[in-house]
Amino acid sequence: MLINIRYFASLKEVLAKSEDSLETNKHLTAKDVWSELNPNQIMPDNTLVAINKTYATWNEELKSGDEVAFFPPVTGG
Amino acid sequence: MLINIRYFASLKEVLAKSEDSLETNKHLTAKDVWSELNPNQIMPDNTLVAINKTYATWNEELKSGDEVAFFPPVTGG
Amino acid sequence: MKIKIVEQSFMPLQEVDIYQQTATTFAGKFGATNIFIGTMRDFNDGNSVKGLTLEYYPGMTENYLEKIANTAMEQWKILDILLIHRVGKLSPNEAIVLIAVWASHRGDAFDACRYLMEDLKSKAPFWKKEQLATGSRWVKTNTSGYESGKK
Amino acid sequence: MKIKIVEQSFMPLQEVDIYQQTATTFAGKFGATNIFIGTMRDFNDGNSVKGLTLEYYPGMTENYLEKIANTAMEQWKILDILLIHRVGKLSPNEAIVLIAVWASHRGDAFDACRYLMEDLKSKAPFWKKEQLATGSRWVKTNTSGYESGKK
Repeated sequence: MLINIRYFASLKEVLAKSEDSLETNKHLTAKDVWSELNPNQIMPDNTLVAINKTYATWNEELKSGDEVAFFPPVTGG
Repeated sequence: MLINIRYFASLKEVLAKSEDSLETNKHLTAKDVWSELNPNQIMPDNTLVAINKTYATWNEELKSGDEVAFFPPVTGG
Repeated sequence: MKIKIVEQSFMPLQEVDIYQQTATTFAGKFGATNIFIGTMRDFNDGNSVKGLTLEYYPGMTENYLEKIANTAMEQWKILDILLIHRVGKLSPNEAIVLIAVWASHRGDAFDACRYLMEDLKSKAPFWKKEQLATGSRWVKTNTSGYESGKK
Repeated sequence: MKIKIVEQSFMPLQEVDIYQQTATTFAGKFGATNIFIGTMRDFNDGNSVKGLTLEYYPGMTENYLEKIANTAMEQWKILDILLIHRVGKLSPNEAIVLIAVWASHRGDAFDACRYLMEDLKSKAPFWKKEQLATGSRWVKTNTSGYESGKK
């Protein structure tokens, strides 16, 4: 299955990429996706995750076609 | 001593006057002033009083030249 | 700080705009503006209201509004306040009151504006008389500010 | 109800004015309008700030703002909401966010506007990067909304 990944704001700069994709047969959570794609980069503690443009939990199991987004605490307004 | 009195809003209409004055030698509070000037009119329970354009208490003793105002609960805004 | 009582119809948003443009002292410093506008509705307590007359106590009313504005300036970290209150004869859809508070941070702006409005409603010497189809009536008391049946 | 994310500078007071004039459904019905405007300051955390870049998550951000606007409509008795948020490159004194809430009564307008603003600040996907004289930095986290040392 194919997972699409997006990074925003400071995470995008730290990782020097705004998108990723992952083709896998494993059952993965968002946390697993990070580890697969960024094995040498510890995820900052306060990182937030969205699945398909909605806030999600770290232990949610991903489905094919899901869009996973990682981003730092929000600072709008 | 001379006390000037003002009435506002519904009180002004009930009493059919917006001003009064009282020349007296007695030591009076605002409550006394009402009784002297409006002996047949019971003061509504929720009436507010100001002395010299500042909220005052009912037992404050008046001085010559004071302006006493009686008015109903405020409804601005 | 500016406090005005006006006898003619006023445009609250334009007043805020003009005041902000002329008050150069806080340009670049304000991050948060909270604005409250009270407008005359065409109904109240189940009746259609045609007009409103607002009476006040010249001298005392201005003093009272200045007092609460000063209290707000002391109590919160705010940069400026604009407060305008209408008196005289009003028609539906006309503005009754405008309170604008400028601050560096939102909490101060929100809290000070709310404080000013609640204090004004409960203690500033203004009185409303409503013109209904069947005659007129003095508004007896201000309410808590919430539509009945909720909260 | 209108929610907009804009890439160009906008005039918040004019937006409110225009929206109110065109939204004829609540004319005569609204007694209370509460408006919050967030504006870019020329300083933050002790540094002079020259510019700001606001990033967002197209799709998710709009959805999120709609969600909280709907929640506010359910939770309070309000008539309408206008919410505009700027993205892209900003200069000091430019508006970042506008929230306007129309209601019959003041409590509902104040509470809903405050709720929307607090929720937007804590959860809507926007990220600020400040341009300082010495380079740029991501804003790490939003604060409680009060100037330090008070309240």
